[in-house]
Amino acid sequence: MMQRLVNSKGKRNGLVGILLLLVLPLLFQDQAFILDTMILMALWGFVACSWNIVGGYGGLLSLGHAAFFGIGAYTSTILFVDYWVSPWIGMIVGALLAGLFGLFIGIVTLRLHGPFFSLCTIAVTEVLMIIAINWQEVTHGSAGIPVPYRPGFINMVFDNRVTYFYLALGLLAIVYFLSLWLNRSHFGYYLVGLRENEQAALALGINGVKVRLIAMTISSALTAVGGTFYAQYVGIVEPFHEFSFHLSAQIALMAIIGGIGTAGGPIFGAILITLLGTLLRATLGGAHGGIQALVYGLLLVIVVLFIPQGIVPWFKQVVAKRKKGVVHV
Amino acid sequence: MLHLHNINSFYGEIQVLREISLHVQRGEIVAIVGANAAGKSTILKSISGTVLKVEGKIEFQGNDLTGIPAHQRTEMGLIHVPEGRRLFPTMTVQENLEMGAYAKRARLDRQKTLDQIYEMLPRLQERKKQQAGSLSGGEQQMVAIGRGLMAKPELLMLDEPTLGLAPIMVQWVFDFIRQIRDSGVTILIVEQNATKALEVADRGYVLENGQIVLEGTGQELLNNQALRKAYLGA
Amino acid sequence: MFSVKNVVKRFGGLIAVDHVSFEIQKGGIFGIIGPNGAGKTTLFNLIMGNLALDEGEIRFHDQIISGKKTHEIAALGIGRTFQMVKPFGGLTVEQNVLMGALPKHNTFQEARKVARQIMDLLELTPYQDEIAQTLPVGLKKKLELARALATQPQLLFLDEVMGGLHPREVQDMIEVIRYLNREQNMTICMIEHVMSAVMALCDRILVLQQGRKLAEGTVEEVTRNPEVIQAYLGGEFKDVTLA
Amino acid sequence: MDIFLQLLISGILLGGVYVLVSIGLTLVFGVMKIVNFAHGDFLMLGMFGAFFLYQLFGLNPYLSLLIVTPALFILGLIIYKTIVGRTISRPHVVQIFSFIGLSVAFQNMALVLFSADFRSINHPVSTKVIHMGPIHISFPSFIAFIVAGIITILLFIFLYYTYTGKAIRAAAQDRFAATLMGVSIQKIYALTFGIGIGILGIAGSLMVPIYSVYPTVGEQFVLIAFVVVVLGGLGSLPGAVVGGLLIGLIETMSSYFIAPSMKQLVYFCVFILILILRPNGLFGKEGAAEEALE
Amino acid sequence: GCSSMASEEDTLRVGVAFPVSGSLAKIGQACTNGIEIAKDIVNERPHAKKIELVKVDIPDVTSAVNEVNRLITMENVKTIVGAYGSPLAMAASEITERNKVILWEVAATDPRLTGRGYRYVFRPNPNASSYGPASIEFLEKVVSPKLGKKPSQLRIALLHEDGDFGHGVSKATRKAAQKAGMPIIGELKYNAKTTNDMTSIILQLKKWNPDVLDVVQYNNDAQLFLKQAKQLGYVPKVIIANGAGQSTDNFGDAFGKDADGVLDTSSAMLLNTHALTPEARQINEEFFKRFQKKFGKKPDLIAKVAFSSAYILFNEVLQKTGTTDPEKVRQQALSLDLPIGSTPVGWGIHFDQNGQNTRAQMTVMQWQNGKLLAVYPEKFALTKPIYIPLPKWNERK
Ligand SMILES: Nc1ncnc2c1ncn2[C@@H]1O[C@H](COP(=O)(O)OP(=O)(O)OP(=O)(O)O)[C@@H](O)[C@H]1O
Ligand SMILES: Nc1ncnc2c1ncn2[C@@H]1O[C@H](COP(=O)(O)OP(=O)(O)OP(=O)(O)O)[C@@H](O)[C@H]1O
Ligand SMILES: CC(C)C[C@H](N)C(=O)O
Ligand SMILES: [Mg+2]
Ligand SMILES: [Mg+2]
Repeated sequence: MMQRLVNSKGKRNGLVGILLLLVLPLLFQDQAFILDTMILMALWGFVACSWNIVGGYGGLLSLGHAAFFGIGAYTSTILFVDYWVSPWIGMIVGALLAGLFGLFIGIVTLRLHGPFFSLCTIAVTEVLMIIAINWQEVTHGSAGIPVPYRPGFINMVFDNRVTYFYLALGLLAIVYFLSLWLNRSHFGYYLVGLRENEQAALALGINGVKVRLIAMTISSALTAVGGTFYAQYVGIVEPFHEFSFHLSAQIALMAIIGGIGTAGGPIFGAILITLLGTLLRATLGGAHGGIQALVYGLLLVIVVLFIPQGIVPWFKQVVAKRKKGVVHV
Repeated sequence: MLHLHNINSFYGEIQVLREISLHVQRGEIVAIVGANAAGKSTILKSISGTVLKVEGKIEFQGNDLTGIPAHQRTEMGLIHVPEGRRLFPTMTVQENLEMGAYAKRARLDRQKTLDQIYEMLPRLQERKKQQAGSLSGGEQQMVAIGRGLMAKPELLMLDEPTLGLAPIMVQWVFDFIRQIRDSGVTILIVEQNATKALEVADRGYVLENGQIVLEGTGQELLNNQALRKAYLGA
Repeated sequence: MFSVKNVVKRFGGLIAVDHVSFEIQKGGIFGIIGPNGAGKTTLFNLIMGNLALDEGEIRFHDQIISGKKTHEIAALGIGRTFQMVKPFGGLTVEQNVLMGALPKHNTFQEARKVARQIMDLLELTPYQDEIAQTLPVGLKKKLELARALATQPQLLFLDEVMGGLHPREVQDMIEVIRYLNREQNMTICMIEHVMSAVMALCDRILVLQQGRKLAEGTVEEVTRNPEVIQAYLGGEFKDVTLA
Repeated sequence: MDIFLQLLISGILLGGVYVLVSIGLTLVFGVMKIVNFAHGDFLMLGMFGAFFLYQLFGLNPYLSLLIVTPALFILGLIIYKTIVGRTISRPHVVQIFSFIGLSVAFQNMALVLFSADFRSINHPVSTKVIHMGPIHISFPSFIAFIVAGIITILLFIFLYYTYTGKAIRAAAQDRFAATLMGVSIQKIYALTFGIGIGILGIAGSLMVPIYSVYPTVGEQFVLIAFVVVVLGGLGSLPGAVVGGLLIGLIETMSSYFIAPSMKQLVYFCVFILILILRPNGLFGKEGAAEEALE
Repeated sequence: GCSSMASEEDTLRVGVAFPVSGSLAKIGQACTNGIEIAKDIVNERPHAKKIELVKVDIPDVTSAVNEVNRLITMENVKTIVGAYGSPLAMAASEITERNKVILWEVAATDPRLTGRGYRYVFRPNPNASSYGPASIEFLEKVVSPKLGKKPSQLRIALLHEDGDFGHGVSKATRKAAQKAGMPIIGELKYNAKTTNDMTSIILQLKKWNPDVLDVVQYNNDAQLFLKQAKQLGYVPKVIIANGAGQSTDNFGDAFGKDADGVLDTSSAMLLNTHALTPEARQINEEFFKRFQKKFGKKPDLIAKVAFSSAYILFNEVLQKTGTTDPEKVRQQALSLDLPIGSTPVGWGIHFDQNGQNTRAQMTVMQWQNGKLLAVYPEKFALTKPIYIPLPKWNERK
């Protein structure tokens, strides 16, 4: 994994990109499907960037971010449906809860690395799923909770898709600039240092525990915000999706395909994966069930085989026409 | 027995060796010395076939090695004892030695060779059941060389065999290298401990930035003023 | 300035460090030698808090540091290098050194300045954009030292930094260490098998064998000690020193 | 008391199934340091193989393993050559996702070819029982358990007492050094992957009398296999055995004494607890995780 | 879009949204197949307005939202048949409602779907709370006399998977049992996707020793349960299932005669067609014939239910309105008043203001000789229930 300093070019690219994206939806005002796809791209981009803080910069391959996503989705929805608390507040409460939970998981998994860490995060997510299914008084059990359709800013329910898009875009911008900051901040460097060699980083006086826990907390809290948005957007939360391994894997996959540990990578990954999924479903979904997903799976393998370092680093390489030979013997 | 003709070696697109030509005669001890990052290890890796891209021709006992994968070169008696010992840490000393005789040419005689090695290195016999990873650095080096010998090498290539060893062990290693040569094995050695290496070597090459800048008998090189200044710090 | 008292470390049945005590004076260069497996590296790991000690006590400036976390000890101004080098493999040489400088500096600018100086000192500047894991052993060792220096420690522990350097480079390194000691007032403790370096630099030497202290004294005292010669230096010791 | 005994036996037998599913996974991990997230889907293919051999040719599933096992072994070799072998020196994360892609592809291939039906063989052996006093021992589970034991022992003998086995272990510990010994890493890895997948052919054949087969059946077992393998210590054969039996027991016991819907909660909590205490699993050696990240 | 107005005159474009991949694919595929047949039957009639199906795959909630949006905005579809899987249906209904598009639900059973006063959601099918009362009624009217026990002496244990369906059904069952004065002596739930062994469940049931075991199970778990029950020599006097796992052909295939005696409350599979209106009877026959021909296998219950409900939409609604315009479709649907027996599954059709069919008739069926035959209510029964009480495993021939 290569950690390149992103210069102000990253910031400029980001700003230009966001400006472009600001006008784009105006072209598709009444194309709900296109807007919808764009919203999903922005949302997944946001979540993948949030994951990237721990999984990319921190090198801790979490396969349990659905847990935080689910906490966010559930918290705001429960507060909204059962207590009439605005999802805006619910979003913050969810983020706080998920942050705390992330902190807790961080403490629990402090000594775990590699697959041990990954598996532990999966296990934690499964535990939450079981709780969400069985703690019916609070979570409404396996049936999930529909979010009532009452459009209004306070309810974070909008009758037009464009608003959702701008909201998702705003979130995405925040996490993108946070990632840019990581590239040039002490904290970001420490995180990467711990990823590359924990013992060496400690010997330099870097407080590994603190850095790791802060990263877990931030990443979890942000992911939860994505969860709230998602719940408000699709209109239902349910345990089998919100706390699923599939969701966790999808989040990580987007970041990896895009190029982990880079600021823009996860966004490109989210765009690619969303586009791929949507297009395949749109073109092949009507045919015999499964063809579409079969092609999706094969494409995934092919992408991984041919662009293993992720799209963004690969693109940089191709552009720069310069390869650093890293040989693993 | 070994001839390198104009070898260029690359890691990815970075060229590390440039136009290297050298040869080793049967029965010789040849030393390669040079600065850090000069490419000494890369020469050995090129010969054993473990560098990704090598241009030029390497001949071993009259065979062109181009296109022959690393594991088959071992089969030809071309044995590389790598930098840093690289033992199989959770296998026992004996298992490590046995792995040395994995190549078919050595496999049949494995018991006999093993006995010989235990005779030469009684310390290993004492510890044959111990996990290799738990040995001290010096003992590990013994296993590494022993493992190389198990393959019945025609040519034994040693990469920095004294790195990190106590002075007393350094002495032992050089003595042992002579002993091996006397038993009929040709030796190509890469060493930072240039003085020592050139003392035992029949001939030597000096490497700088991936190119050979000097060659001669061990004694010639030791007496070479430029070399003394550049490398021996005298 | 720094003292180790009756330190013990066991690994299962093996006593890797067995009631070792010594002191390092401010401004000195302290050497630790001993056969392979004597417990030298383990001792460093105990000092830096990488391993928990079983008995004993370690002090730095009259403060007990045993029991503290590694990063806390480092923050007190103690640096170290690893024998088995541990570069930040995916980062460039410059980023590696910068990482060492960051904890002590509030801005990247300052940290980068320090990193540059150190890379110049160790002649690493030509390699500054290389990815660390592709460096050969020798350069990795230098990088290891550069990164430790970037933390600007008062007390620096070096674990075999001369290994893998050829004689001329050893001499350069000796100069560097001398410079650090004299000009930068750094107190140094070094594990080394390259006796020429030990003899040129150290004012006091500790000899370990099988976890125990075998001898301690000046270079003269130690190299004349028959037990040390027998266990460590070997008969042809004179030759070795030439290297 | 009878109930407890029955639970104990059933738990151990269930554990046997888990062991069967897990050994290949731990072998592949231990040697190649890769985490095969498509493991469950190879199992699915094995089960379908045995199912169709029975359905179409009336072949007894215990005989069909003679066909399914080599078939999966060969499939393993092919997948190794085309995909896995190419990602072997890539970072950990990259490998995981090539496997996840493979998993999606396999599941949906099965869906397209075999439809989403849930199929069971209707053969007397599937409900056969051995009576031991008041205890009922499911015959197919018993066979699965015995075979799991045999495979583990054979694999152990293979790894520790044959030259090829030793070469596999050597390659596991130091790929570069093994090459220098004359070991062809690609061959050894292909063989290991083939064996790891081939064992699923045995597992699939033995499980077809017990479980129904459908395209996503792998998901039902793969997570458990991971839990078992990580719990035992990645790459450890004895670990997989102990881990499998442990999870089987915890599952039946907690299902009875706490609640069936809570059993997963219990074993995941036990799993997390064990990892907190032993970050490398029960039999894991230190640094196993770091190795995996190479 | 406005180009559709002209073409809508000659073809009626209907969206079909089901999960045809992923873990819900079994039922999603069955539904899609059933709907195909309904389309074929209607389209082949002379003078019929042609129905065109636009099929999409919605394996999860995200794709449900996305694809339904596509159907509406890109494909200009105004009426959608879907969606199975309650969360999918709930999410899809959000989108259809906002866009004033019809969602004609032919599989999902969550009562909340038609409980929110949405204008454009119609469910010709029963909801989850219809199963329980029907099962209890059967126990009361048929089982309890056969066992020679008063209803208040019938000891019932509930066993269900812990998903939405299992939960919803057993909640209603519990309520109905209480009303009928039948004691529920215990309830066990488990996760269908992660349960690989039923020993502990069976031992628990053995201990409770209920007269009636009321189950809600999916496929693999239903099969595992019965297998292990046999191995452990467990059999209650009555096993009554509620749709899903015991309703699929796979269950019969897996067990053959071992399935005999298992009861299943659901919409009717094989029933006495004399209880149907002549038209329904003819459609019923045509369905079986065409399905076998088109897909090369027998339909299962779920395919038949989806067929029946889609047929109502195509034939009774769209052919009458001549357009898929949601307002007109809604008016026509609300005006339907078909008596019990007018659909191939035996239901009548009459929607309440929430779009829930109030005449979704339940039947109790029983596996007999590898077939799922209606045994109750008598009007629909093809045969008499057998094996009450169920014989011990070793007493079967
Ligand atoms: N795996 C690799 N990938 C990329 N570059 C490499 C790799 N290994 C070595 N290099 C580069 O090749 C050059 C020569 O390395 P080599 O290991 O041959 O040096 P050496 O002379 O053996 O040095 P040392 O004495 O330090 O061992 C170095 O510049 C190094 O950066
Ligand atoms: N983590 C550990 N677990 C078990 N044994 C260990 C561990 N670390 C070191 N040892 C053992 O402790 C002893 C001392 O090792 P140490 O690395 O300190 O030696 P050293 O003096 O640095 O040797 P060298 O000069 O070869 O580097 C050795 O026998 C070693 O095998
Ligand atoms: C068609 C029904 C029997 C199935 C039910 N709709 C379910 O959710 O499983
Ligand atoms: Mg070298
Ligand atoms: Mg050491």
